[in-house]
Amino acid sequence: MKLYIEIDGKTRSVEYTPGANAVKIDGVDMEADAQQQRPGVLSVIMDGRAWRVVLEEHEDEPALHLAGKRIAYRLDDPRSLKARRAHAGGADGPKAIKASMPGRVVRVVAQPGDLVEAHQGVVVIEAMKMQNELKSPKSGRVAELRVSAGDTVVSGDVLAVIE
Amino acid sequence: MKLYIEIDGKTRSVEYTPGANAVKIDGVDMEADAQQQRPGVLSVIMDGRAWRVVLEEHEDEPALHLAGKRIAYRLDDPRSLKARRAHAGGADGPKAIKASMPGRVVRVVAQPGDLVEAHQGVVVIEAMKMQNELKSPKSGRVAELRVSAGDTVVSGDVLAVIE
Amino acid sequence: MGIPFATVYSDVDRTAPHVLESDETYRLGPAPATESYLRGDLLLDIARRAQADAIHPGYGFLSENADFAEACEEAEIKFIGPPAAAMRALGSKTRARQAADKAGMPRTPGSTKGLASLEEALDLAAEIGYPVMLKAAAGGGGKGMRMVTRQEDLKSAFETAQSEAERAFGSNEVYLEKLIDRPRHIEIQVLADEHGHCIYLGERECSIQRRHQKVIEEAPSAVVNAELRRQMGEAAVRLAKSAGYTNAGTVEFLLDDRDSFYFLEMNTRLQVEHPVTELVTGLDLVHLQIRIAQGEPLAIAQDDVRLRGHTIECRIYAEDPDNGFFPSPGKITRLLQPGGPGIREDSGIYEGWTVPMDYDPMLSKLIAYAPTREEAVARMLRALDEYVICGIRTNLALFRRILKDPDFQAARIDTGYLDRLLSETNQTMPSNQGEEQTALATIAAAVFESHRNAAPSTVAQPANSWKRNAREEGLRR
Amino acid sequence: MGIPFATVYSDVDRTAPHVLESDETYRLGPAPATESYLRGDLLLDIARRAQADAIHPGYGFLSENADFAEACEEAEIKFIGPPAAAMRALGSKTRARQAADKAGMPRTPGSTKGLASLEEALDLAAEIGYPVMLKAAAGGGGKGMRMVTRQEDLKSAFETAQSEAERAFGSNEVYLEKLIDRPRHIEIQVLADEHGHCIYLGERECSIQRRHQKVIEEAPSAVVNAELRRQMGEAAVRLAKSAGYTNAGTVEFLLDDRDSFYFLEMNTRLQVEHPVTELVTGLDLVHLQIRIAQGEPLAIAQDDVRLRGHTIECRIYAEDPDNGFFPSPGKITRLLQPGGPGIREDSGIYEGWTVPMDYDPMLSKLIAYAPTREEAVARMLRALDEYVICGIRTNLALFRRILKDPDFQAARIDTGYLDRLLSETNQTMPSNQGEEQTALATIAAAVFESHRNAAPSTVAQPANSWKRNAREEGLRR
Repeated sequence: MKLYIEIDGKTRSVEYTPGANAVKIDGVDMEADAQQQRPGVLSVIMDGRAWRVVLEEHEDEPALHLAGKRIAYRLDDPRSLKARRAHAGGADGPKAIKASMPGRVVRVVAQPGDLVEAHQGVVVIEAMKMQNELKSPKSGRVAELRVSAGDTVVSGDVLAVIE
Repeated sequence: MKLYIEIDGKTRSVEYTPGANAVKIDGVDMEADAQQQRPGVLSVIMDGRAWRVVLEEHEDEPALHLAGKRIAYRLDDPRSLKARRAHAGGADGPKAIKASMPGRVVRVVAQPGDLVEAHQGVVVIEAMKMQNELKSPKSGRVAELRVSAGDTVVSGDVLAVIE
Repeated sequence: MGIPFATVYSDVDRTAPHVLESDETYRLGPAPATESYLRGDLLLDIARRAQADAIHPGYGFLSENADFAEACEEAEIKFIGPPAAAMRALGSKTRARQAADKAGMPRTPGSTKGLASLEEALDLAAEIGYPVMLKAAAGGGGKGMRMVTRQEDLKSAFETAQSEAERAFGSNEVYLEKLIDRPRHIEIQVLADEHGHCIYLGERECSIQRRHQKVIEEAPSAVVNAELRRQMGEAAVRLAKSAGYTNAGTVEFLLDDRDSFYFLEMNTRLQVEHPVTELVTGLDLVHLQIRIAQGEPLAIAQDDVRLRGHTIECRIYAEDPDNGFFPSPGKITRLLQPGGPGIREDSGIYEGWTVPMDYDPMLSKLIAYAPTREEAVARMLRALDEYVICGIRTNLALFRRILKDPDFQAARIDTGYLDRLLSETNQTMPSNQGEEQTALATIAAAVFESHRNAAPSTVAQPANSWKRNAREEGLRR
Repeated sequence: MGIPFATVYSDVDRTAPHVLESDETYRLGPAPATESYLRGDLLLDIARRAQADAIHPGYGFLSENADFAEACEEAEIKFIGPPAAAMRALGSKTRARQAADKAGMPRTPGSTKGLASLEEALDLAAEIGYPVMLKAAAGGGGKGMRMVTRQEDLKSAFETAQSEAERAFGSNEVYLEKLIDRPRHIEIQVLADEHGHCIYLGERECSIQRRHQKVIEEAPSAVVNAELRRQMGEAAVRLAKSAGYTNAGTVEFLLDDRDSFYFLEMNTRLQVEHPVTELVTGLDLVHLQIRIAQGEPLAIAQDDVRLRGHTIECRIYAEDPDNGFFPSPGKITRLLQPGGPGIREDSGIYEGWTVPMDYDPMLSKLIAYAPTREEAVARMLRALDEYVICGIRTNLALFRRILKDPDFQAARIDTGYLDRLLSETNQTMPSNQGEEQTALATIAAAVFESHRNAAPSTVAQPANSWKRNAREEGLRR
């Protein structure tokens, strides 16, 4: 099975055969023995050293916990046109501002039609008695504003769209 | 919702409305507040005292863990003809001897056609270096013997049928 | 202790563990604390219905509320804590500073009453010398607090501190004290019975703080020797005795780099970090609180208190260190908790639990005990490595960073340590380790993704989990 | 201790925690211990490849194997344990009894060599008086052991014991000793460095046994006072010194009801129950073992060893007390583990883990520590109440029964206690409690069954799990 995994902005190809102790990364052979301890938990032996790798499932951005670090990754499926397109169109198309945590909207700073700079605050959310300003991912115009003060949002909700 | 629950050989009717704090057992009103703490774990308050009740799922005989005791129960569904029949036919029909744990068959004591007494040993299973004799549930004749010495069995496997 | 006890719960606590562990349980009210846990009248009603002899106030909510302690006294239900009068005498920081003077214990130079005017502030600051701290008398949590390094800044700082204090505590009383340079936060646990005996149970080092919130606590402190411990302990006991204090309490000090200590304030209740004292003294503080409240004389004398070993406690929070420590509520999708020798965890979290957004996001107190500080650090690091929480962000990585820091390991810490550490760029790992780990992560991701695509049945329970049992085969003896 | 270490694993242990915790790891061989963990030659090969300075043998498999210790010595790799010669001197029970005589320590009356003939057995039994015990010199686990109460039974018992011993241990050497009536099993932990210093770390009470297997261990023993502890400890130290013993070891005694103690045997390794000694002494035995093996002199003198508090350990097994304690392998379908003050658990089990059928079914060591025995019992009972294991049967209920038994609580125990308790009918609960619990169970079953029929989404994460956080709101300080 050949997969494309993106970590830290760099995509590598991995050829992995379940059960075998050898994998290829970008065509280079590596010896690694990966065994599942229980669902979501791997024990991987590489160069005589064992590592525990724990999977954090997430729709958009799954992550691995490895040696105390959290490493986000993305599966690039070259067969999937949609994935390629979404990936390619990244910087230019409209960008959504999503709630990074559940909370309540306490303030909407920008209005629809406003021009905003990258990293300029658009919506303020409160959770656990602390406030967090959600910022525009790019310079552009506020095309949509989907929430108003007092709304409750859950993680992943689209709050605004910048185009 | 009205259910029939059998515990210790006695069947009681329970009328339970999710969300309400009142239930009826055999038509008698009782005040009990049952809240799920997480799947399979209830916190039940009755007479000002809270109890934790944990569900042990099992195909044939689910059980509850309550105050350090394990209490097996059975759901009697009066609408299910099959359940009624299985229940009613209990004592007289053919009875299976099932493996109560995974292990290896080390010895078969009775042969097909043999007459056996209730509680007479039929098959011996070994697990964790200890041997356990599985006994006939009733007096009768060994109608079927489905295993022989050396076989590996898993929990619930039918080893023999006594008729 | 065999004493039957009743608990109370708000609606959101209906299924909490404390409800299940009690002999009787009573609904107190709806979720908001102002309608439940802060309602002393409802608590007393329930105490009467339950025919309770005493109330243990825990360590939040009403535990430092003198009015509630008084209401219990009037209702002839024993409040397990100090008398209302002692709580009042030590409640405001200025009154506590007066009490410290009366008890002849050192405190920072400065005022012992609220400042009447800017002129008084300017005169006093000139007398004790800059830098100085302005503090709210009713304060806590860093509110109404301002550092002033130059005379020309005092006016604006004084006004800001006053208005902040007014807003936060309903009192604009502000006092002034000399700033101690890079102090350690050292606190003394005291225990006093109702027959005039008072002892101290050693110190806790709580210098690792962020925004005046404790993050790591230790006992004993690496810099407190037997003589300093005796001096600080005896000062704390004098203060408690002078105020007629009984039951458990904590006297907080600042310690400067010349081993001079200064009274900071007193906490008139059991504290979150009391387990570190329990582990090094071998005592059960809650049981001792109850015995004291029953009127028993202390069964232990000062000489019976012996410290043994070293304890470190990490407060694990659902917060995102990469995002300004913003709270990170949400569902815990996977949880691997540590265990083994010397590791104790006080928490109620589990896989599938949703950390709510409405409350303080403390998840767990992870505690390591070992014969020496060095070994306790090693045990804590191992436990932190084993600990994985998925689905929410936590400050676990922060603890790994602190416990690996050479300054922390050498106990070169003070209350500004953590802010300084956080302002530094996190050291990157050696680059070849980075490459190895990226390769590992790439492989692991590929394995997980191919499992995900496979039918569930192929992701079977591996036979290999027989592990531990194999190693212990033949050990039954 | 900062020492890098390598581990080994058999194929079934590939994903075991110890593999993950090590700096390097090596495959030893297939699952059967005879092809992996008992293969000293393979272990030494790996030790050489890993350039190891020392090997810690754990507490099973080769840890008591003198040949392996010797092979390590020859390979100039330090075996972390006693020298091979000391292991041999104390390995057989008869040779150990000779060593005890040499060290001038009390042992049960009887032979110190294998019985040459039935006549010798008859003469000796007549001399010391019935009842007597026949025991295999190479024995363990109750095999080759027979109690004889009358002369006429000796012949058949002697023959059976010999043939059992031959089959189990490959040696038919059998000796005879006087039976001690209702003895306690008390063992002394010793620690000896390579410079002639040897100390004892107090005793463990291991009288709660079933079929000669320890079930509960405690420290200290409720009946051993300071003077008796000193006598037993000094006797144990004499034995260790006389045999040139170094590193950690345990000297087992029987104690009769007149406080006379008799040497039983010596365990020349660390034991499963060593945590109870660690908790009451505050020492880390594995670290001390390594320091000794490094050639360091003991840093603690006998006077530095102080016992504090009380510890109880329960060995939790996957076995069915209602079915003759037959092993109960299978999948753990639901697991609720206890925690909190004074509770420690050493286990590697988790929800979804399948307890295998091929190995000893020990699941966990549950350990309670408290200032007093009474409080330790109370903490253990609370922990046992919180502990739920579904899917397999366990002996948890047995521990609840023991810890609630007035005789256990009063420490009226001996090695026959548990068998007597098990032969009694379990007391039924008061009948109205039974009715209440049946009603509760009926309601709970109905709620679970209605959940089961409902769509999964209605069995939602309840908001009420906010619990603990609500209680701790405002405590951040």
